Formats: sequence, structure tokens, C-alpha cells
Amino acid sequence: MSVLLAFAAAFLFATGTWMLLQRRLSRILIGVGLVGHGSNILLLMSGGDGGVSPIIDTADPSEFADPLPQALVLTSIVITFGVTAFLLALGFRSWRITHDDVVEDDVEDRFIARRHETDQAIAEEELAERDQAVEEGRR
Amino acid sequence: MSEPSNAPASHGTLARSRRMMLLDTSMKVLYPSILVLAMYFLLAGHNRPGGGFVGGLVVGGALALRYVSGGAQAVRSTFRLPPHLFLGLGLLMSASTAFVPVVLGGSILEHGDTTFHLPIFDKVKVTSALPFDIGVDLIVIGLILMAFAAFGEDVPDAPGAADDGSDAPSPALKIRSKP
Amino acid sequence: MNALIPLPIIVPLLGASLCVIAARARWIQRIVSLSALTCNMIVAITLFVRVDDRDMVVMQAGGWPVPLGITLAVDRLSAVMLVVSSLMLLAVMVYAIGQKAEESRYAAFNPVYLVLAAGVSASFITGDLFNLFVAFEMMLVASYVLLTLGGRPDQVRAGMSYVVISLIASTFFVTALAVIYAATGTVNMAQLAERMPELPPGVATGFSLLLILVFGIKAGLFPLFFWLPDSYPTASGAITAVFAGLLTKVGVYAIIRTQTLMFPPDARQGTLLLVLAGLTMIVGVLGALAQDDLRRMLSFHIVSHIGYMIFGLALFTLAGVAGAVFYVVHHIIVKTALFLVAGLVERRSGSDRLSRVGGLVRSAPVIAVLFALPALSIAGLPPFSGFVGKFALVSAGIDSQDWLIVGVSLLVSLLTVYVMVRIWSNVFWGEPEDPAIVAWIASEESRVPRLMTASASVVVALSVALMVFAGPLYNYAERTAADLLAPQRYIESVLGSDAP
Amino acid sequence: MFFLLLLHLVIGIAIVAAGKMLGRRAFLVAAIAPLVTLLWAAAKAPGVLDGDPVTESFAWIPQLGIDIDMRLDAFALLMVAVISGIGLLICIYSMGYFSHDKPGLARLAGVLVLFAGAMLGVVLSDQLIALFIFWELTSVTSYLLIGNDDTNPRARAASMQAIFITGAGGLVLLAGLIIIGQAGGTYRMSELLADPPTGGAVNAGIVLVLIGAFTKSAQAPFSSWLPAAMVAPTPVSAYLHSATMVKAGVYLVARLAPMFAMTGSWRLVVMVIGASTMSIGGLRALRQTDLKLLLAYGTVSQLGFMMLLLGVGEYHIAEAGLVLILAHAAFKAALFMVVGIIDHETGTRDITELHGFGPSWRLVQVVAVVSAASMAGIPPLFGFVAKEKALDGYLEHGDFAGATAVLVVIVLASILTFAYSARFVLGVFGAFGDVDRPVVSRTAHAPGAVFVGPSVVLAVATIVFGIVPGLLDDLVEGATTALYPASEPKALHLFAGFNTALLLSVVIIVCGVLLTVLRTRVTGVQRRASEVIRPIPSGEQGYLGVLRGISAVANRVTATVQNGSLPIYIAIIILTVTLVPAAAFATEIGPLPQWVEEPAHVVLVAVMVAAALGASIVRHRIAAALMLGAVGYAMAGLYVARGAPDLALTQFSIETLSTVLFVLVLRFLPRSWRHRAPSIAAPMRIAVAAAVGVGIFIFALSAGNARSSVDEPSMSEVMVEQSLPKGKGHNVVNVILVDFRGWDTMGEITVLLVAAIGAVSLARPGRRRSDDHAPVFEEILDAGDEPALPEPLR
Repeated sequence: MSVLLAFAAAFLFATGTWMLLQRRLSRILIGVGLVGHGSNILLLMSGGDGGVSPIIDTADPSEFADPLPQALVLTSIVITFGVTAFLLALGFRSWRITHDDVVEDDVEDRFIARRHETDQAIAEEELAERDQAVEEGRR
Repeated sequence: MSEPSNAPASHGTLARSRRMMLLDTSMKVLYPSILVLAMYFLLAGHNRPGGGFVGGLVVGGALALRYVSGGAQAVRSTFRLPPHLFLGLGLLMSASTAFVPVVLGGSILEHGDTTFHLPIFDKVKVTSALPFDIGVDLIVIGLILMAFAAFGEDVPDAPGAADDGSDAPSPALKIRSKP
Repeated sequence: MNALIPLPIIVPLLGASLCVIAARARWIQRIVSLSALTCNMIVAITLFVRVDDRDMVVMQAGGWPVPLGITLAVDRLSAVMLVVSSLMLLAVMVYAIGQKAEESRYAAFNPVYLVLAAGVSASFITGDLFNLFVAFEMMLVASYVLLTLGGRPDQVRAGMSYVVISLIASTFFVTALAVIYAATGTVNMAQLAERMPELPPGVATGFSLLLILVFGIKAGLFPLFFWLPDSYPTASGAITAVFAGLLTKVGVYAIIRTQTLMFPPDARQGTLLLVLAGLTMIVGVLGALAQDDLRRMLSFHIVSHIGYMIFGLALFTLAGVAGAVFYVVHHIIVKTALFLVAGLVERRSGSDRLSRVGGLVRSAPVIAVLFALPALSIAGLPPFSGFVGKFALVSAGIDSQDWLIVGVSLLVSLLTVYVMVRIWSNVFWGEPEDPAIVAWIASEESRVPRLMTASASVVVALSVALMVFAGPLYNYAERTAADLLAPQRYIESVLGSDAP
Repeated sequence: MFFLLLLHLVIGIAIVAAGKMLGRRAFLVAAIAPLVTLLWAAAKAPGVLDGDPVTESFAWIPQLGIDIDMRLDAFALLMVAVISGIGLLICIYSMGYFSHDKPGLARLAGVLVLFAGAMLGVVLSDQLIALFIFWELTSVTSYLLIGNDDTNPRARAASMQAIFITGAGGLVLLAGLIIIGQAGGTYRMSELLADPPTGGAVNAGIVLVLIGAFTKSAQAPFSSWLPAAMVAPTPVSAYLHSATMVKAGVYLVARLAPMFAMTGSWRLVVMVIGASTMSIGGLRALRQTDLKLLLAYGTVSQLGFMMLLLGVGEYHIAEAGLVLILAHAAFKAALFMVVGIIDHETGTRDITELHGFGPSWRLVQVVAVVSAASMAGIPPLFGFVAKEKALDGYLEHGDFAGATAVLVVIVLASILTFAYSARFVLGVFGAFGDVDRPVVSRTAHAPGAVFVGPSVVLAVATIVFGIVPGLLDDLVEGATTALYPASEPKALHLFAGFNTALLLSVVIIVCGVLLTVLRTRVTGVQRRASEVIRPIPSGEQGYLGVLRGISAVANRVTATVQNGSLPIYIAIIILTVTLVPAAAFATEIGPLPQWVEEPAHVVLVAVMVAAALGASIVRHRIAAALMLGAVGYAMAGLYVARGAPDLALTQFSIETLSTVLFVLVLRFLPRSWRHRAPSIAAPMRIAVAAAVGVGIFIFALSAGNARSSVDEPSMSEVMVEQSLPKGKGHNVVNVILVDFRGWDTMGEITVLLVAAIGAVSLARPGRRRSDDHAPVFEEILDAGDEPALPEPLR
């Protein structure tokens, strides 16, 4: 555990975040990769200071680097690889549909936002009708 | 190994095709040795750096080389089995290794080992980790084969409006055109 | 008996491998999936009976004692989650076959669905935090595939958001694991439970917050839920149903499990959870009100009700946690039922836009009844299970004198009634004006396949059964809550009674 | 009692399920339920009236205190008589009202029975939560009944209004009941009556309960749903919205008043709300030209009256309330039936369009006159008995603060009641009819016997009980004692001597006649007055405002929160997940550890930082992917330097493969990024990124420092020890992967499998089978026969 490695992890997280906030899937993917590397450094650091390879009979076990985080990092790397492959396929599909890899805004959400802007609520029609009834009732 | 039938290089210039031939020849040497290396990683993994993942990934590296020299077709024809069988059999193998001890009344994935006495190697110790690791290996290979199948083909069809229509899942599914 | 513990995971995985091998033979795939899921259900029920009858069951994977291996443990909470999820998974599988959509078209559906089932079970069974991450990943990657199966443009768009945000959540889960292991030297939950009190309070609080938020992304807590209503409705009926019913609840389960088991009372984040719960409820239900699309409405609505579950947990009292557990069970079944029926509605009326459809009470009275029962329940109207859950939570809140959250939950309950009434009034009453819809409803094609209706009816019947058996179920929830609030038994069962 | 509820449930469902098969006969089947109930009640009556209530109990969720305890005491018996008696008549009346088989008739009949069952449940429950359950069921069934004519948008809107307001009240009520139940330690009313809880929470609880009761019984300002509900078919209005459901609130208040009238502000609230409802309802009734609306506002007014009688917790006054419940049920149901008959035969119920009924209508007109006279409080009718009793009660026993004011209001409102009753009668006789308008009244053929019969029965009852009120003594006295165990109720009399109450009655009648004679002038005054009060929002406008507000808030919040933009979602999520825990960690950050472990790290980190920066800056996709690869290789180097060769090997191979895959995909995409307006401005993005970086840094430091406070060894120490002896392997990492934590690996390979399948089926779906080595998952196996849904048009 050292300040340098903590900094490296933090830096990877920061650049990764920057990339995640982009609109392009390819940049987002790179962001995912960077953030993933950052978390792997943290995981590796969680075993304390490094040491020699944890292979029995090659060195004194007290000098071993903590093997468990290594196994965990390996698992995490492999999983990230699989998911990245899938995301690539998604990007590929997106390219085949739109010839681009922009992650568009959700249309339905945008629709609601616009409706809000133009102030036309769904219930408006029903309400107008009831309004009329009130006026009649008040007469 | 099959010749690169529809590799992009075959349509290239003479110099380029010679260069490819060079790569092709070197592949003939490299490829088997990489596979041996992969085998080593797989078998030695329990005691030295390596293991099923590394073994599988090294095979993946070899496949990448084949892709460079022969294109997607070369990757496809590398193995006799279709890639999904690698995945299926790999998982079946690992999962069975995990499951068999339960059937025998033990815990899931319980460790077991036996020692064979073979003529040449004298004592060979086989642990239950081996079939498990082989399953891992198969899945990694399957994944890489599948990945090349998915992305490896040269530009499929000219990009255009027809592209999406031609392989859109079906007209049956509603395309939810939103406002 | 312990040998049963891993079966809900390994059996679907074996099934998945067979389904991959038999990729071209749909009938083999179906037989394999249905038998694997049936087996799961039987195992889950057996475990449930056994665990409730005697004590929780523990198995160390590979037979390795605790610090070496991975703990698999089934206590009351896990058992009930397993039962409910296996029931839903089986019913939805049947529905998917009946639907003749994704399941029939893509070889990937069956194996991926089985992996999803395995991932869900694994999340409920594991007693190891890192293994929980792996289980989540199994479930999530399967959900990515199911969500985008077919590759329609809207699916791809929604899939991108969903996958990217899930990936971020996973990365932060790994980060959380890293810092937790760094501070405690273990990822076994029982050991973590022992070591958390030794940590400086700020660090323990930080871990608690980190886990709440990481799981909160999956559970759909405010302000982390935005991806959910954008992505869930793009899948087909069956898939949305299983997502809506199960996936978020796995997140809720993880929050309940980790917060009750691992953290000492002084590191618990009751107030923060209450605030999150309240905001989740309100924003979710308001979102539902703003929609015009049936499945989007219901999706926002999931978010709103996640708030109720967190509200119960946040009280950290027997009544509150029991209410939360009851609510989780109720919500899984009822929400799945609603989404399955929403699929029927869409098939029968040709659209799921409230503004376009109408009059189903006349053209499809059976669907109307099937919708009404779970809708009444989710709206919290008596005597359905939703009312029991709401009642349990509200009385727990009043008991704890948390007036604000009680008020919020009642207000949200009213808005929920309003949402359901709006759906009813627009979908089942009135008449469709759109000629295309009218023609569709009149056409032979709009007939809903029997298998779909049948499986939806079974889930609806289950949701009604929840009402009938609310007494025993609430009893069970109370026992579960007692277990959860006294985690010492869990710890001892996992680590052995000689543990300090 | 459960068998009765079950009977209603079964009959109701059966009728709905039978659908069109039954036609109008559905109401005959429906009549079975109230008939059986009446017979049952008659059988139990003697015992119950002797003060020996019938009880039944079903433990539903005992832990939550939700038991369905049923108890038939004399008050419940009185209510059962009203519910089932009127119910039976309504069923018969409906046979005439629905002269043609309409679609939805079976739904109506079935739900009507379900409603009757729910209403019975309300009055038979001895347990507050059980009562609440049935209470809500009446709301739901009422919703379905009001909206039964679902193609009519007004019906849909009215049903929504009813369930929204009563639903809101229901939830408030629920909170109140829970508070009271928790304070009292039980939800059983018979136990609470014996030992009513007190305290601050209870004071809040009773206000909540009252609000709930007020919404149900259409008290001001929650009364707007009731007139709107008049869009329902007249049998429904007559049954639910005058005789039974709207009395549920009054019923509950009557039940609780003996316990809580002296507690907190109960009595004050009841008096203020009851008095205003009674007067406002009367005033508005006087303005209506629609006979049904006139009756609806009249009902509102009468409900206010009942609140004033039953809610103040004084048994003499409550006794009058019980009589009023009976009298009101009789005359109001009859009046509604008359309106239904007129509406049905002439096609209108507007008093400006009605005139000139032929002689065959005499019977109907007699019923109208008798019932309206009873409503107006004219002797010797039942309504008069009730009103006398009420006035007498307030005069003789109104010794609490505000009683006199209430008495004045009652008298004034009763004058209004007289006036609108007269208006009704005049309307039915055609006094307001515009002679020039084309009317159908003249030609309308007279209603049949089945149609008129039920109202005649009610009119007869009005007369009989008016002349011989003593017939009801047992019932009313029993009911009063059931509510107030210590009470000594007085017998009912048509004529109780020349007392102040009688004098007041005379005053009411005289003033009422005056108002009626001067009706054109009164109308003018009212119109001017309504101009003045126009700015004050009515309950109706309040409801619409709430609805509109909800809609606006929902849209605004959703538009803000759910803006559909992935980068914004990510920014919010990532900031929350980082900064909130970081704030906690920052309190324990501790000293900085060593700066550098090993010199080699500096180089590797430098490469990493440079490559990461490069990846985030370059505008060329493939270059960026290669930069990411460089970060990965530097990671592999770091793994080597930290003693993790397996990791390094894996990282190295994976990085190579991912870079290849990246390039394979990215080659299809345009070379570099074109500019597109970002969702978040660059400075914000930098700020977010920096904040996340700082947060992670804090995570790392404080977690690392916390390790020293935990004594136990890391779980990996045992793993190193046991790797060879138990795992039979030298490579500890591999032993962990395939043995100790093989279960993780199991899950991990599953992830790979799914990702592989998913990638292939997503990248190229729909290709036909090409060769045996192609992954089968890209094919669509079976074209499927899911039909094409119609394309959305919007």
C-alpha cells in the first residue's frame, strides 16, 4: 500500500469517469476499461504490500504477496473481459442500425420533458371537461 | 492448416501476398508451439503460473494470429467443433465436476485426487481441479471463437438502410416508434 | 439436507450447458429448462420447509472450512426468496414459451434464462461478499443478453444505458470489496460481521454507505434508479416480467442481508435509508403518473415500491424488517403478475399506450379480471397482500414514531391508487378510437395464446393466495426479521459455535 | 356472519361471470343475497335486542392485530336492516329500471351484490382494521358502479373522483386507526369502548379518523364526489349514495363517539364540519334544476345532520340520529326511485323540462309527496319523528359548549330542507316546467308495478313508522344501548306534548312555506350571493386543482429527474456512490502511508497515467483503444512487480485480445469523433472526474489504515498454509481459483459463456444457417408466429 498506487487508482477512476460522461459508446467503453483498471489496483492493494509470487517451495511463505486479492482480481478481469466483449457487440449492433455509436437520449423521457415544457398534461382533456361541469353546477 | 482462402491479402499486391506467405509459413511453426504452450499452462497451472484461463487465452492469442493471416474463415475452420459446443461442453465439464461430489454425498466442488502409476512418468497426480480447469479452458476458447465470429468478418454488407432491414429480427416485433 | 443448498445454482447451470449444446433443438431446450426450473422449485420448497422447521442450513463449497472456501447458507430470508423466485422463474418460462417471441426465435434464450435463474439463486444463497459479486454478474450478464435479444433499435439504446450503468455498479462493487478486504482481511460475510465492530466507526459507516449505494443502483433507489424505467420496458413481456419481479429485489435482498448481518447497530444508516426510501417512493410514483405507456408506468412504479421495502428495513425494528420482508415477497409475485398481464394487454389490444387502447373490459373480460386482482393488491387496497404489507409497514412506522415517512408512504399509496385507476380507466374502460387498434382487436390475430393466459393466471392466483395465507406468511416474515436482527445465529452457523 | 359475506361474494362473482346469460334476471338472482340476510337478521333479532350480540371471529393475521371479528349488536342490526331492506327493494326496482338488456348489466348487478356484502362487513365488524378492509371494498365497488357505463367519459371521471377522495380519506383513516389501535393495545371496538385510550397521539389519531369518515360521508369540504357520482344509474345512486355507503362515515363516527367525544377536539370538529355540511348542502340543493342533483345535495345536508346527531357523543341526541338513519333511508331511497322512474320514462330529470304528467302518474306523485314531506319534517311522517327527537335532544341535553349554536344551525338548515323538499315536489308536479318546451312527460307511459312497487313500500313504511313509531322502540333503544352501554333511551313518540321542539318544528314549517312561496326572489338572492362567493374555491375545484397539481408536479419532476440522458445519469450515480461514503471515510483518513513501495512502480504508474490521459484526449477511436491497451500492459507490469505472475499473464493475454476485438469493431466506425453537443459541459465533466478521483483516493487511504484496528488474520493466510496439504498445488493463486474459491470461478465462466452467446446473437442476428462452424446463436431458428402488432401512429 502506497500513496503512489492509491494515486494511480484515483487517477484511473478520474480519467475513466471523464470518458464515461461522453456520448460515444466507444469512449464510454474505454472509460469502463479505465475505471475497471482502477478498481483492480485497489483490489490488488487490499492485500497489503506486494511480495514474491505465492508459489509454495519457491520462497518463504512470509514473503508472499497476498494471493487472495490476486485471485479476486483475476476473476474480476475475466468478468470484465466478457462483459466488454458483449458491449462491443452492442456497439457493433448500434453501428449497423445507426452507423454511429452515439448513445441517444431516451425518446420517451424526452417526450415527457417536452410535454412538460409545453404544459400539456395528459389529464388536461379530462380536466377541461370537468371544469365545464363545475361551471354549470355553479350556475 | 488450411490456406487463407478469402483473406483480404489474397487480393493484394504481390509484395503483400508474399509477406502474407511469410506470415503463413511462420504460422505453421508458431501455431503448434503456441498450442503446446497453452497445454503447458493448462496442466502446470496448479503448481506454476498458468491455469485454465491463461491456457485458454493463449489459444485465443493463437487464434488471433490465424485471424490475421487467414481471416475469419481460418478461425472458423481451426477446430472441428462449432464454437458453441466449446462453450456448452466446457460448462458441462466444469459444472459436472462441481456436481459429482454432491451426488456422491460430499460438498459441491469437493476436492479429490488420485495418483496414477504410468510407465514413463511414474507417478502422475490428478486432482479434481484438472477437469474443472479444462472446462474453464474450453469456455475461454469458445468465447474467443464466438467473438471472432461476431466481429471478425469483413465488413458484412455495405452499410445502408437495407442492412438493418435484412436482418432485423422480424417484422413481427413491434418497432416502438416513439414520438 | 445440506446437499440441496447448491442445487438451485448448479442444476440451472447444467441445464444451461445442455441448452447450449442442443442449441438447434428447441424441444430439448424446453424440456431441459422446464425440468431444471421445476427441480429448482422443488428444492427451494424443500429447503424452505426444512429451514423454517429447524434451523438454517450451511454448506461450505468444496468442503473447505470458512476462511478457505466460500460459504453457502440458506436462512429464512434466503429460503423464502428462493421459493418465490423459483416460482416466478418457472411461470415466466412457461409464459415465454407461450408467447412465441424471443424464446422461439433465438437459441440463446433458454441457456441465458437458466443462467439468470442460477445467478438469482446464487445471490440468495451465498454467504460470501465476493461470491455475491460473481452471482450478481451471472445474473446481470444474462439480463443484458435477454434485454437486447433481437437487437431492435430501442433495445440497443436501452441496452447501452443498462449495461453501462450496471458495469459502473459492478466496478464500484469491486471497489467496495477491495476496501473492505483491505480493512478487514476477509470477504466472508459472517467474518465481516465479527470484524466490522472493530473498525473505526467512520470506516464502518463508509462501508455501510458504500454497500447501500452499490446495491441501491441495482435495487433502483433514488437517485440511482434512472436507468430502470428506460430499459425494462423495451424487452418483451416475459422478460420484462422477470426483470421487474426479480432483479431489483435481488438488490433489495442484498441491502437487507448486508445491513442487518454485517453492520453493528451504530453503523446502520437508518436515517439515510429513510430519506432515500421516501424520495424513492415519491419520485417513482410521480414518474409513473407522467407516463402514457403501460409498461413504463409499471416500471416507474417498481421504483416507488422499492422505497416501501427500504422504509421497512430502515426502521431496523422487528415490525419494520418483518414488513419489509413481507413486502418484498408480495411485490415479487404481484409485480410479476402485473407485467405478465401487461403483456397480455399489449397482445390483445395491439398497443400498451393508454391513450390508444380502451374497452378491454368488454373485449377481454378475463384479462380485465387478471389485471384487476394484482392491481388492487399493488395499490394496497384491502384485503389483498399489498394492504397487509402496507399496513405492516405503516404500523411499524407509527410504532417508531417516524411520522414523516408514514405520511409519505400514505401519500404515495394514494398516488398509487390513482395510477392504477388511471390504467384501469384508460385501458379497460372507454373505447379505443384508433381504427388500427379497433381493427386489431377485432382480428383473429389478437387472440392471446392459451399458454400465456394460463401462466399469467397462475401467477395472479399466487398473488391472491398471498392474501389468503397472509397470516402464516407474515408470521414467517416476523421470524425472518427476528433472525435478521439477531445475526449471531447466522454467524455461529457459518463459523461454528466455537467462534467468539 | 361469514356465510353471509361469502354468500354475497359468491353470488356477486357468479352474476358477473354469467355475463349476458342472465340479462335482467341478474337482479332476481342478486335479490337472493339481501333476502337471505334479512331472514337471518330477523331470526337473530330477538336475541340481539335482548342485549346478547352474536359474534364470530376469524384470525387472519393475529401478529398484526388484524382479526376479522364480527359482532351483530343492535346498532349493527339496525344498519343490516337498512342495507338489506333497501338492497332488496333496489334489486326489484332495477328490474323495472333496466327494462332492456344492456351490455354491462350483469357487471352492475354482480358488483352491486359485492358492494352489499362489503357494506354488511363494515357494519358487522367489531374490529377497526376489519372495518377498514370492508370500508375500502365499498370504495372499490362504488368506483366500479359509478363507472359502469364506462364509455361515458363523465362516468369515468366521476368514478375517479369518488375513489380518489374516498381513497385519500381511507388512507388518513388507516393512519388514525393504527394510532388509536396502538395506543389502546387492541383494534377491537368492544374492548376500546371499555377502556378508551388517551394521549397526544390519540388526539391526532381521532382527527385523522374523523377526516376519513368525513370523506366517506361526503362532508364539506370533501363532498364534491357525491354529486358527481350521480352520473351512475339511479338504483346505484339510491342504494350507495343515499341509503348505505355514504352512511359508513356516520356509522364509524357513531361507533367511536362514545369513546372519543370527550377526547381532544373530536366534538368541536364534528360540530363545525357537520353544521357547515348541513347548511351548505341545503343551500346548494335549493339551486339545482336536476332532480337527482337536488337529492344528492339534500343527501349531503342530511349526512351533516346525522354527524351532528351521532357524533357529539350524547346518547339522547344519538338516539335521534339512529331514527334519522332509518327515516332517511326510507324517504331518500324512495325519492331517488321516483327520479329514476321519471328519468326512465321521460328521458329527462330537469325540472324546467317536466310538466303535465297524466293521471296514471298519480301513484308516483303520491310517493314523491309523502317522501318529500317526510324529508321536510311534516307530521305525521317518519321524518318528523326523527326531527322532533333531534330538536328535543339538543334542547334538553345539549349542555355542552356550542350546542346552542348547533341547534340554531339545525333549525335554519331544516328550513332549507323544507324548501328544497318543496322544490322537489313542485318540480315533479311540473311547476317549473317551461310550457313552450317540447316535453315527453305528457306522453310518457306510466311505469309498471315492479318499477313503482318498491317506492310505494318505502312510502308506506314512512307513513306507518311516522304514525306508530313505537314499532321501532326496541330496535332504536337496543342500538342506543349498544353504543352507550350506560344509557337509558326514551321511547319514540309522534306527539310528545306541546314542548319547545314542537314549537321549533312549527317555526321550521312556517319559514319553509315562506321560502317556497317567495322562491323566485330567493333564487335571485342566491344567484347574487353565489356571485359573491365565486372566488372561494369549491370542493370540486379543489379536487380538480389537486389533480392538476399532481399532474404538473409529476411532469415537472419526471422531466427534471428522468431526462433520458445517459451521461447525466452516470454523473449522478457515480458522484453519489463515491462522495457519500467518502464523506464518512474522510473522518478516519489517518496518516499517509509510504509514498512509494518500489521504484519500478513509479515508471509503471507514469506509463499508466500517460496512457490514460492519452486515451481520454485523442480523437481517434483506434488510437484511444490502443492507449487503453497500453494502460493494460502497464497493469500487467505492475502485477509482475507486485508478485502476481498469474495475473500478469492473464492481464497480458486479455489486454491483447481485447485490443484486437476493439480494433475489429472500431474499424467499422468513423475514424474519429465528430463533435456532438455533450450532455454535460466540459468543466462540469472535469469537476465530476476530479471529485471521483479524490473520493477514491480517500477510500484507499482510510481503508488501508483501518486494517491495523482489526486483529484477526486475513483469510488468505490459511490459504497459503493449506494450499499444498489440502489443495495439492504449489501455485496458491491457482489453488484458490480452482479449489478454495472454485465456486467463484464456476460463476465466472458462466459469465463468459453468456457474454459469448449474447455477443454473437446480438452482433449478427437473423443470419441463415451458413456452415457448420458458424455459431448457431446468430440464427433465428423458428420464425415464430407472434403476429405483428399494429404500428403506433403517434
